[in-house]
Amino acid sequence: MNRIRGSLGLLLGVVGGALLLTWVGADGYKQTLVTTTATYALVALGMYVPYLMAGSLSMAYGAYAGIGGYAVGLISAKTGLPLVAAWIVGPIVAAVVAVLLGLATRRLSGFFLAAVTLLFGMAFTALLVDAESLSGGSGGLGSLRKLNIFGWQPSHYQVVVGSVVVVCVIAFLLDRLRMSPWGIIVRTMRDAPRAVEAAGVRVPVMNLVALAVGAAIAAVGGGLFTYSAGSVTPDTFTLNLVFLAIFMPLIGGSATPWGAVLGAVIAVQLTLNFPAVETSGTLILALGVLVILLVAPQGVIGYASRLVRLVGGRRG
Amino acid sequence: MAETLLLGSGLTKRYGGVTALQDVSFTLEAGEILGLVGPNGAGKTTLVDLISGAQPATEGSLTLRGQRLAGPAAKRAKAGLARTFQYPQLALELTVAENLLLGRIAKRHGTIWQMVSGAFRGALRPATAADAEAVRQLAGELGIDRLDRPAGDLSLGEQRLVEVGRALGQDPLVLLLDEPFAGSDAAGVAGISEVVRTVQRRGHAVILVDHNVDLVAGLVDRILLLDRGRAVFDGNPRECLDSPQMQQVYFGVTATDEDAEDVEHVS
Amino acid sequence: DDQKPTNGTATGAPIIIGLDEDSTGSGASYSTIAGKTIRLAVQDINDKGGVMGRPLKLVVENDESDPTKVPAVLQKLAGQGAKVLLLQSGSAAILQAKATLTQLGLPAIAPTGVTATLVAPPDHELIYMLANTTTDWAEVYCGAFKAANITKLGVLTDDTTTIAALDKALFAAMNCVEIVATEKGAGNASDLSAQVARLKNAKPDAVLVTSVGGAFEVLAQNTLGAQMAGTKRFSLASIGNQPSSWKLAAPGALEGLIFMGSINTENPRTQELVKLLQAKNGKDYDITAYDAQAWDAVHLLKQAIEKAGGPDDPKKLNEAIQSIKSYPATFGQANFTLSFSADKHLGADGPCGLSLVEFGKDNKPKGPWATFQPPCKK
Amino acid sequence: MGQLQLWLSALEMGCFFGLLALAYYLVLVGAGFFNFAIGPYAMVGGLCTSYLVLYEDMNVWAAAAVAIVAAAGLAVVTELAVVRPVQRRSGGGELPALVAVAAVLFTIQQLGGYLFGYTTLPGQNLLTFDPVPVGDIVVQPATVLLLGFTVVAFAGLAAWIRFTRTGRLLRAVGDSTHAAGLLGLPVNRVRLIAFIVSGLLAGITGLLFAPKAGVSSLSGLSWALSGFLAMVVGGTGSVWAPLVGGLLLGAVEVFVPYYFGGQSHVYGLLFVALIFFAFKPSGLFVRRVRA
Amino acid sequence: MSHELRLEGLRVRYGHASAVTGLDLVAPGGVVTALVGPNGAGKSSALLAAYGSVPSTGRVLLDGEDVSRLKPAARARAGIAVVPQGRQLFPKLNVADNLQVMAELLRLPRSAVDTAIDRFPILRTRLKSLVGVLSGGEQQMLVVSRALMGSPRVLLLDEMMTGLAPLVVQELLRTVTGLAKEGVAVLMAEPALGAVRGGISRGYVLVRGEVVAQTEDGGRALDDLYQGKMGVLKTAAH
Ligand SMILES: Nc1ncnc2c1ncn2[C@@H]1O[C@H](COP(=O)(O)OP(=O)(O)OP(=O)(O)O)[C@@H](O)[C@H]1O
Ligand SMILES: Nc1ncnc2c1ncn2[C@@H]1O[C@H](COP(=O)(O)OP(=O)(O)OP(=O)(O)O)[C@@H](O)[C@H]1O
Ligand SMILES: CC(C)C[C@H](N)C(=O)O
Ligand SMILES: [Mg+2]
Ligand SMILES: [Mg+2]
Repeated sequence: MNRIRGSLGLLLGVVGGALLLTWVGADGYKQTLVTTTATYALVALGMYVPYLMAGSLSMAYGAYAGIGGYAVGLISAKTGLPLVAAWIVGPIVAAVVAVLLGLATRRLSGFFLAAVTLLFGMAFTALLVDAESLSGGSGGLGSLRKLNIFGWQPSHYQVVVGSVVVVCVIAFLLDRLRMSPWGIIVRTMRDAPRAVEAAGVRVPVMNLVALAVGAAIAAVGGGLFTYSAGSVTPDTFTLNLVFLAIFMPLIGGSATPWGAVLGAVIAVQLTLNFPAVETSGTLILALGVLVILLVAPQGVIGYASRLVRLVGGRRG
Repeated sequence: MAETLLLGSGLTKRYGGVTALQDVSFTLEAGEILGLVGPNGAGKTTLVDLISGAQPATEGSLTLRGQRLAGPAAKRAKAGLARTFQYPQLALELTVAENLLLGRIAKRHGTIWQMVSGAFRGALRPATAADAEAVRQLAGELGIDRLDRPAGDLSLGEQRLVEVGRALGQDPLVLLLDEPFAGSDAAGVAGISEVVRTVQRRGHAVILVDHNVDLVAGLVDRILLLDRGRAVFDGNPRECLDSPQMQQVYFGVTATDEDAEDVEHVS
Repeated sequence: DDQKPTNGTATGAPIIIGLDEDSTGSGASYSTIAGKTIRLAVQDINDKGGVMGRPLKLVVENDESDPTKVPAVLQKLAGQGAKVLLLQSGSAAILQAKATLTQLGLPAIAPTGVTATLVAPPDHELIYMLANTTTDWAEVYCGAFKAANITKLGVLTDDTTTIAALDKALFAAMNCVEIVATEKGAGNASDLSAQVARLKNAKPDAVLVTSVGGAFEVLAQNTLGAQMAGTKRFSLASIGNQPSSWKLAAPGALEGLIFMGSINTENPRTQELVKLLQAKNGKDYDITAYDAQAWDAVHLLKQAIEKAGGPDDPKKLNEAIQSIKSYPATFGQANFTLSFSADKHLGADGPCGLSLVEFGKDNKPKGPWATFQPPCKK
Repeated sequence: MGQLQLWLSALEMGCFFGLLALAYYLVLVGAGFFNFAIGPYAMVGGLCTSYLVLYEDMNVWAAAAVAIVAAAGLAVVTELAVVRPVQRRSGGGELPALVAVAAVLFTIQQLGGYLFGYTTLPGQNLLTFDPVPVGDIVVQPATVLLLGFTVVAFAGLAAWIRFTRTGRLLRAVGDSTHAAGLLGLPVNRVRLIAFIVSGLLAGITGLLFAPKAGVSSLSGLSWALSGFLAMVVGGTGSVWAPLVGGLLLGAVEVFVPYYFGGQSHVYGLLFVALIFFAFKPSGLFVRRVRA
Repeated sequence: MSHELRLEGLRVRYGHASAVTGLDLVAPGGVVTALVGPNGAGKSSALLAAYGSVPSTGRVLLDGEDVSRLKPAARARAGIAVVPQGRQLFPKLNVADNLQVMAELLRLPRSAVDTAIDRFPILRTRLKSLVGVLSGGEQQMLVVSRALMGSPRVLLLDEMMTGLAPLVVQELLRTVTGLAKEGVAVLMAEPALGAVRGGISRGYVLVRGEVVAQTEDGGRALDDLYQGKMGVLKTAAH
């Protein structure tokens, strides 16, 4: 249909991003909403690969985002490297940690995996507090240097634009990855692991790769948040974020990574920008999730595309 | 003489107290089609599982082209084995085309390096025309249409056909088919038979499990008859059909026949 | 929100104060105590003519103690015109707020904060706390331990990040005792018998519980009371500030426990506040340091705004806060004051804001501990 | 005191975890579904009782009855208004329903806070009698009650699941909802029963455990996670699996900190879990079938 | 007495896709009626609709009485029994419990389970085994004995012989024809007649959800008809 696979998603994503950026303008609050959305989206996109494609639910994604965040903090505070290096080092370290944890849990699947990775996430927070000489302890790391990319110092607004671009690029690439041979293998692992194994792909190893790819993406998000918020603490990325990341793809629509992005937009609107959030952003989000799942079980994107099909009058 | 492709010796599988397979040995030569026949519960699927690596053997060993065949299923698949399952194992949410493609693309992702680089390659260049063409051809051979529908929308017989296609897509040295004809219509039977012959023409081999003995006998070069976990006959299909073992354990023409007659009157 | 303060007798354009309050998250159980009194203080000021004739107006947002929401919440408050902020949330959230304050350039007070990290670098230029911090506490505890002949201390602590920070500062300054055991339990633990058994094995002269309070604190005291009945017990301030948690204690479990109180009923300003609070919240209302600190935070802002000649220049406002000296506090002893400067972001002037209070049989604070009280320098 | 006290604590925690895990198990067996809202049901059982007793001056038994009914009611609502329609609308996929239940978890917690306040309330004792001396320690009435209830609940529900018609139906429906529906087994009714019983069980468990360390609206999530861990450790192969899993988890939670101290309640738990699952990747009790 | 199953204007749709489009069919007692058709023709859909476990429109008449409104459980109790395609068993229940569940649905006494087990001697030896560990054929035997519990008036057999060894097939075929002779209405769906051809008296050819041919002249005639139709379709398609 479309010559470049996934270009429809990209087109809509870019249009959406551009509209968002116009809406934001110079308003600091709205800019922060965008960076928070981008962070959430990246963590959800990271989880998308193992969780919605491969069907393994790892709850350690708070830790991976944390690694990305601490990479920014540490490179700023302890090294002379340009800060952008954090977005290379962080994702790599996160991927390595994901592989190590994945090796330790390689025989686990489903909720068994969820349980152990949950404990890992908690232990990681404790470790950040304990490893004071490295992590700054409970106070975390702050006073970050400014980004300097070959002499160009992006303004705050440019960082906001950049984060939208990064999200769109990653969502676009993941969308293509989903449809690619690699994606087919990973998605088959979810329902028919025996078939994948019988076809010649080691399911546990492929799972590790999926977890690592996801961890790297989540780390990009962690780094982004840390940079725009200006600091990172052991409690910055916790179970809360993991639950959000579990919600988001289903709100948006789990059939495509863009659903995770749309889900992040909706989650941020509901928890932060809803007129009644003083009562409880969590409550509003939870109710929002329930309503969406009841009304649009395929998420907002699924609902929209059904509407489009209905209006288009095409019948299956 | 044709080369010996697969060699199994002393294969045994026990589950707690149940012995599903007891000291079974066999050879499979290049270009050969071996029929695996036997009553229900004889251990046919178990043997397929042991060969393909879906289950570890309790005892016994396998060699493929003289190399020891062991380890997880994926490793054996890389060595050239492909199989279908008695009950189809498809990703029901993926399309028929994607399910078919799996067999073809899996071998490109066999090593860790390929899995990692595959992720990057996949993001940059998700589809190739060659893959699409191969799938279309495979589907054409088997008479599978509706390639864009989720596999879950297919009837069971159609699903089984897709599974055979997926296994063939692996271009295996040894293709293991576990009851591929069960529930197939005439077109499906023809398609699957053609698959079997294709593999043979490539000089590769097939192990075919099925209860449709007429079909099996017409296709295979040799039959291995299993009964209660043991190999009780191994030889030419015609001879097998006429053998007393076959008559006894499989068609039950002896004393048991009378019993069966009785059953009819009672019920 | 029926609690929303009205303009009272003040007229003119309202001066907007942003309140970041955790009203539904993990910090809600204590945040909301202070939050209520902040509203009361604002109302009181407005009723008395406001600040420079203008009413104070609170804008409130809820961060649910989730650090990832903090930047947006603070930006939102700023966007609603807040000129200065009150941070009344979990300390993880307040820690995360520091960098955003720097970005916004707005000064802020964390009324009930006690962790020194909150006002330590980085990004500490715009944030202030009122109460004595852990360094002062260390001094007071040391005096107490000396007076009670305690040389070996066992510590029971929760595993929250807040307390980790607090412990660090507290124990670094407390070299008057030997700490023979430090046991940690999960912040949401339901059982601490293992930790207490280890403490008992270490045979300390006394046990100090450091926790954010709530269920953990009471569980610790219950377990200690049952398993180490003879050992003297000390605690931080939280247990005194959370009257609702006293009911959680087993009968008599708190008896003899000594905590770092900040409320001294001889302080005339405290008496005033008690009257107001009881008028508002009912006769049985137990005043806590949280109430007093919330009250003072609003009044400090009032002073600062007046000193700065208006709320609109954040730099001036920050300098005005730093110029406040000897503000008579509503907590602590009668002569206890708060002062600030460029490098003093902790208001408390000396340990007079503190007093060691002992619990009685009825699981309620009985009064000052007879054995030792912090010396009150004039 | 000494070891005896620790064993008692381990037993008490173990029973609590085990009961929560049993509530999970019931829904898992009867509906093939992980109901994370178990923790919040238990929280409502405890918190609602305390609230009614403390602020509405209700008799403790009446309050307990109301709370337990409320917990069971929430379970019914979860099934009827959330899980069932979401599963139906999403074509039986398990993920949407799971996510929906996670949303239910947060909703109940937040509503709990709204209705009953955000502070921790003391648990209420259903019975007051003198603590029972055992060796050199005393066992509190609340503990006695919890242990007794554990025995009764497990024995009763084990017999129910194993031997009764409904129990067999429960196992069948959870095993293959598809086959059950196809044959015409009363799938909806059976699932509802599973939810109700697990709601009742969770509610009672919450209120019996609350005296130990109080209960707050946020207890729901941590209890949900504890019960989940116990369930996963035990595995799904037997009705007793949740109890064994719970007791094991209780022992780990008490003895790991006792022997290793420090942060071992976090690191130790992870470490023990990694070792345990390396050997038992599907928990202690498994029913293995061919794919 | 002789029973009868009659389907009138039966339609089954999955979403927008039609699987059965207006099926009219009679399965009288006394003989075995076959429903043949290629894979995906809609045989399973038709049988499941007759049992009530997929939504359908049209009428299902059991001995002249309209049962279309009844739920599957009620139809089962009214005497409609089904061998569904594809192992619709409870893998983590043992053999005895799998049968017991059905016995309870049909409100049969415990002895019914015993009778059902004795139909296949293998099953008795595996009474306490989890069904999920049985071989494919052993599972199919269980599905069949479950369907034959009680005294059904109508048997809906969807590829009943799948995975069964010839010996078992012949024996089962005798059983089924025997039941038919006693008046049970038997409707047997198969994609290819093969081994069961001999037991069939009459039948319908179903293609794409529609009956394209029918015969009363026995299995062989039906097979010829079926193959003829498929041949026609094939040439038409090319
Ligand atoms: N995990 C297991 N536990 C116990 N028994 C088992 C297990 N797996 C297989 N069996 C038994 O081993 C025997 C052989 O099974 P297998 O599936 O190999 O038979 P088969 O020849 O394929 O039969 P069919 O023709 O019915 O498919 C059967 O009796 C089966 O019940
Ligand atoms: N759950 C479903 N969702 C969508 N389409 C379905 C579904 N089940 C069956 N179909 C479609 O309905 C048609 C009829 O399917 P059905 O299973 O009734 O065929 P069948 O004649 O029994 O085939 P087989 O011989 O392969 O069992 C097929 O085209 C199939 O693809
Ligand atoms: C019963 C077993 C023979 C079925 C096996 N899981 C398969 O699909 O091949
Ligand atoms: Mg088999
Ligand atoms: Mg069918």
